[in-house]
Amino acid sequence: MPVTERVVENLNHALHGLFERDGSVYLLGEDIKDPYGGAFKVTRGLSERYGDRVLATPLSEGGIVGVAAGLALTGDKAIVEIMFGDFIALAFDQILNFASKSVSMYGRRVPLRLVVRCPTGGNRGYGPTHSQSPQKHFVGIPGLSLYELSPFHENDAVLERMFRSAEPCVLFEDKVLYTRRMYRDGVVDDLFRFDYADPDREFARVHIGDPDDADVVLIAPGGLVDRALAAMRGLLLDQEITCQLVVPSRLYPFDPDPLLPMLAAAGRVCVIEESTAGGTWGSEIAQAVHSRLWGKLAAPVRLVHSADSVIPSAAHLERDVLVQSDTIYHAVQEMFVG
Amino acid sequence: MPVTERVVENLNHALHGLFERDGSVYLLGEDIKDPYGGAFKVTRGLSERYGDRVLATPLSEGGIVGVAAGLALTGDKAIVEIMFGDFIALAFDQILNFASKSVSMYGRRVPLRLVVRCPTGGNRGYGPTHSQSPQKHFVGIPGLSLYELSPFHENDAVLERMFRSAEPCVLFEDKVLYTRRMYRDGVVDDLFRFDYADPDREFARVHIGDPDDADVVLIAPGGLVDRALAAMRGLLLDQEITCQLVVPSRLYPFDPDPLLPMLAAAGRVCVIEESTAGGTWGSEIAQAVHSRLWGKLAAPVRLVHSADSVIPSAAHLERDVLVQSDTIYHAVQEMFVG
Amino acid sequence: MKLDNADLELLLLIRHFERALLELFEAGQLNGTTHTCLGQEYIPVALRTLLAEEDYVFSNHRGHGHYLARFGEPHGLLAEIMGREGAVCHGVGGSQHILRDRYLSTGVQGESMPVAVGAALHLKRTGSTGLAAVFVGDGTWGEGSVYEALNMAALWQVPLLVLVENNGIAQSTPTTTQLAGSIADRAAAFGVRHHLVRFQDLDEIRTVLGPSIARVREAGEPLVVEFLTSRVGPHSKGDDTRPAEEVERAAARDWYRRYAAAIPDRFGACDKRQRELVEQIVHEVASRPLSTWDERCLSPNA
Amino acid sequence: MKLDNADLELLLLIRHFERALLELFEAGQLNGTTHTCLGQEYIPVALRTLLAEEDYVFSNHRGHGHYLARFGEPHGLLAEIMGREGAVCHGVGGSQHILRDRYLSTGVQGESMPVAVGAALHLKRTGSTGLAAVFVGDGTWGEGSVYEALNMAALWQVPLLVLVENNGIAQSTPTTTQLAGSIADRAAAFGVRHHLVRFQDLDEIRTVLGPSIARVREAGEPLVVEFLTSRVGPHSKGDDTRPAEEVERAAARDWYRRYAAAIPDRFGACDKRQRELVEQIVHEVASRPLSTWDERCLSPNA
Ligand SMILES: Cc1ncc(C[n+]2csc(CCOP(=O)(O)OP(=O)(O)O)c2C)c(N)n1
Ligand SMILES: Cc1ncc(C[n+]2csc(CCOP(=O)(O)OP(=O)(O)O)c2C)c(N)n1
Ligand SMILES: [Mg+2]
Ligand SMILES: [Mg+2]
Repeated sequence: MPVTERVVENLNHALHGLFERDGSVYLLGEDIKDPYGGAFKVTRGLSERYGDRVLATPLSEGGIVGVAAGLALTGDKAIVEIMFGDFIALAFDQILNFASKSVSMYGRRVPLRLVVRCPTGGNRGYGPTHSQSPQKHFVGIPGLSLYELSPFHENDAVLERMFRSAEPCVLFEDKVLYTRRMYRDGVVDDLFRFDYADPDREFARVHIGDPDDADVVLIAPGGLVDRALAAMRGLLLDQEITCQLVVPSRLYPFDPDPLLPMLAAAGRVCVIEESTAGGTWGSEIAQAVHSRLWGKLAAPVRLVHSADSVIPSAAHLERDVLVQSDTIYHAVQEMFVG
Repeated sequence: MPVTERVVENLNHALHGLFERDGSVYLLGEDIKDPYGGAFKVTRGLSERYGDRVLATPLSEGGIVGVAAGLALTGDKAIVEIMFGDFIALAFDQILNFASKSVSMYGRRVPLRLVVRCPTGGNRGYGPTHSQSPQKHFVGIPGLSLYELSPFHENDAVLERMFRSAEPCVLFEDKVLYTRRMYRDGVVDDLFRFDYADPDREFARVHIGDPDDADVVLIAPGGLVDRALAAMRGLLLDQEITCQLVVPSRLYPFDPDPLLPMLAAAGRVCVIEESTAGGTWGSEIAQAVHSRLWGKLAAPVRLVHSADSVIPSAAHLERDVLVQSDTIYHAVQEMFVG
Repeated sequence: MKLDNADLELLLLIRHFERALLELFEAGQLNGTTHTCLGQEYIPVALRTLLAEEDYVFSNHRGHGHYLARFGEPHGLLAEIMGREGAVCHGVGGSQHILRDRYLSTGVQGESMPVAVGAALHLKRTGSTGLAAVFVGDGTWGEGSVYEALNMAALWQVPLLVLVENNGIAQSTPTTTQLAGSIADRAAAFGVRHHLVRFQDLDEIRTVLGPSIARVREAGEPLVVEFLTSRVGPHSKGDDTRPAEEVERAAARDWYRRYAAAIPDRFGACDKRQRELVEQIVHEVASRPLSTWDERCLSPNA
Repeated sequence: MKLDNADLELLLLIRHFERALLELFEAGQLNGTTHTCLGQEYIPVALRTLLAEEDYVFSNHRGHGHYLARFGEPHGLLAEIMGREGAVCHGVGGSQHILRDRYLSTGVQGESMPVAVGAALHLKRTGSTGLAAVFVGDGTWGEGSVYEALNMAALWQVPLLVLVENNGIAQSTPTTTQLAGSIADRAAAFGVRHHLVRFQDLDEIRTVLGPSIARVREAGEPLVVEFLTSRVGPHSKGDDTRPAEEVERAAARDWYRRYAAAIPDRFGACDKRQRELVEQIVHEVASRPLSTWDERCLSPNA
């Protein structure tokens, strides 16, 4: 296997490409300028090349999203980096009550090309206010779409798609993914292969051998891919349970229709996410699947998520709270026992 | 039937009682002082009697919740009125990242007696930024409990319970409920009676005749009671469908266990809420019910909510977007056709 | 008294428009809420000649006067408030959520300040001489977003014009109990220029503000203009809990009374004309069919 | 040179504590992140004698010095950062989320300002002479919550003491590009008193601030104290992208160098003692078992 680029590089290149092609793109965020290049180095090199469209801002998460929405209102395209996804809470009003609403509350569609980038997730010891997965709080906002970074989805296409929609989008980026490598050419590793379940490449699908033959289908956003793969490997080798993994690029709205034949064939579905318990994205997916495949599933859709807890700083405590590959392993295993 | 007090009076009296009994209670909010008494008159008379503990604040929703959390940290009890629930978005960070987290992120339980009151809902022509039902965005925050005003639940007991939990709570108050009357003595109207499904009176239960004999169980928070009752009446008289209605006082966490026998007996469950579509509270309830009653339901849990849309100002447009009694009627009717 | 006819007509158009709304509410013919600008009409009228078509204008809950001064056209706004055909936002936005060309209002106080900074940034980067004007009340200075926006506007030197209608009250709360220090000092805190306008004379306002606003355009220097004004009517409808003396004190400052006394004949004729015009418009708009909206606004997620 | 021994010991305890953390990180023995207060240690040390036990102290991400100056006890803090038994918050909070008695820190900038106003309000209403002190950096003045809090503190005249550690930078962003105007003017905007402290001498600081802080307690008048200081180390670890000259300029202001030169013997002895003390503590704490936390923190919803 040739060594592919890291996910953070893929995203960085996509941003460079976008700035290069389109003079109306702006980027705003804290500490995003060179040489610092952002807390996670996603924006490296942009300010040097496109300085007048890359604005290092004060600490003002709400204000920055507002400014970006203002740019978008004038027809520009605006990207905001929220340094840690947890701080998007400070911009909740601007996202819910201004940007998303403006798309439709004036009685006609108003284009608003705004992407809020949000590094999320834990397992890095950053502690309770720097480790959350806030996706679930943004599900079901009319006019707002949610995407998640994935090692299967090329970021230039994802950015392109978000702007094409002409509505505000949040791109959640699991921090653990940045240093991972993109998957290319249908190969995941010695065991697993991947393709896409649909022509638009919305759903990446990881399988072993025949994609239509799995005991259970796992649905997980990009940040969970590593952990899901490790669990799948174990389940296959130790338990002879064949899993198929589906990774969507867009979390919301989520149209399960292209997946229904696979899900029905397997009869077992497990939705995995890092969010702590309660009102999760997974319960939204589960409801869609239950109502569409009523009578065709062998078991209720199983949700796997982190514990109902804040996320501790100490590694040994954090590990227990957050979804790990063994959490997934045991949850899937249980589906075949109960 | 004797005329009972209005819901707004019940809440106002509960607040008066609380201030009277407990010198450590504070109330903060915009325009809550007499003679204005708050945008919806819930706080009438409090500032005159307890002036030094009733603070009319500047327009600073985030700041007010922060101040209240500070009071709570010192051992006081603090209530915040957010003038329109939509503006709670401005306090999202304080609620998610400070108040709720402080309960557990210091490694031990820290008591934090804070209630954020939040008038919600539409059908009053206030328009897109003054009519929302933001409950769903707050589901699944560790350390935060969600309650909803109801004509079946005495507000002094509800306030008492929230403070007893020693953790932050949001009390959602559907604006249309304020002028309605409390139900007492087991009587709803000429047709319906009510009791409680559990000794703690967490779940009010409206039925006709035998509480254990219903074709379908509706679960709805307090704000939907009127609409649900109208639908139930029509379904009974026109369609001979017997509905039972369950109204929880606490929306989250939601423990469905006391309800399971009823739900299993009916075999059909419908969850109703005013929230617009996507990631709703109902999908959380549905997931709990599906996994506990797998194989025992005749149909998937049916969710009824408002359209996937902003909430228009004009009455005729607003009506179409929001859940009405006929929305409920048709949804339940469909459960018996499909 | 020097008073342009067009200005007088506009002033009285707004006045009668607002009065008509309160009457319609009282008659139960409107639902929802509304915030009239009674007593404050002269502010957008004075600014009318100082703002250009290329300017973005961000209005707030109390925006009918801002709208009418910009577009001079009441039918679409009234239809919006009444949910009738021809509504500028199809009845979806209603009184406080309006978008037309470069004019936008919304109902969450303070939210528009950073948005206006974004629009101003765009204008600056595209070499336009336009500016982004944003109307806020005194009470809105309680919101943190105002300061986040002022800071960025000052740091980036964008053409932001903050128009403060300081009417001494926020809903029911006197400014003295919700605003510490002063708006002048709050502008100064960010190195932003500030102008206090105590008078209501249109010419005087224009003369004083003209050069300052020109500098916003030319140098991209943000500016805060604070109008000391009076809310002659209720906050929204029937919710005026101010003591009678205070309401009377506000009314005593009303331009309407002063002009009626100063130029009785011209004023009386124009007043009558505009009152009748508004009556006609109400009549006409009320008879229109209900508005319909763009289907693509339902399920707006693309 | 006048320098109390207890002060010197505390200064050097903090210095070596912070250095040890950076070393532990480099050695891969710590995970997560940390923000050391290298260069700024003198601020909490100077304030030590001005703050009382009844005072609430709200700290921020750069809080180890604040903690050590208040409690003088490094074991619990180090155990917290290392996730070991005896951790003051059982390892859950880590470096930037600490609660002990009336001391609290958290990791979202600006969030604590209104919270501190709440604590100050409580003190005022209960007739205490305590105050609520809140540490914020210069960069944190970008957040709207700071202004919402200042406004309420000034309106209600509560004993709020804002301690600004203005080190000229926020993470990688120079203050000049993230803060328009000045902190002095921002306090003035709300009618709040402001003190600028340019010097690092502990006695001088105490002499100058003593009466001002007393007034916070006695009259319940909020106060902003701004320390012009220098961040001698990186923002967190290994992320210092400042030009070498600038880092050197910061280092030149370091009290550590100045004291070493001014009182070499006393300093050298104390320095060695504290370095060894910290080494011992690191050794001892590192050998403790891992921390455990209160079960009731899982599923915290009551
Ligand atoms: C964020 C937010 N909080 C509260 C409100 C409710 N509200 C609408 S207008 C108003 C008072 C505003 O006062 P001011 O800014 O002085 O404007 P004025 O009404 O006096 O013109 C309030 C509290 C709101 N719309 N938005
Ligand atoms: C709301 C919020 N935004 C961003 C951050 C990330 N962050 C942590 S410290 C910091 C810089 C703070 O600068 P300053 O207030 O000057 O304090 P200093 O680090 O210089 O002590 C940033 C951006 C944060 N913790 N909280
Ligand atoms: Mg006002
Ligand atoms: Mg700093």
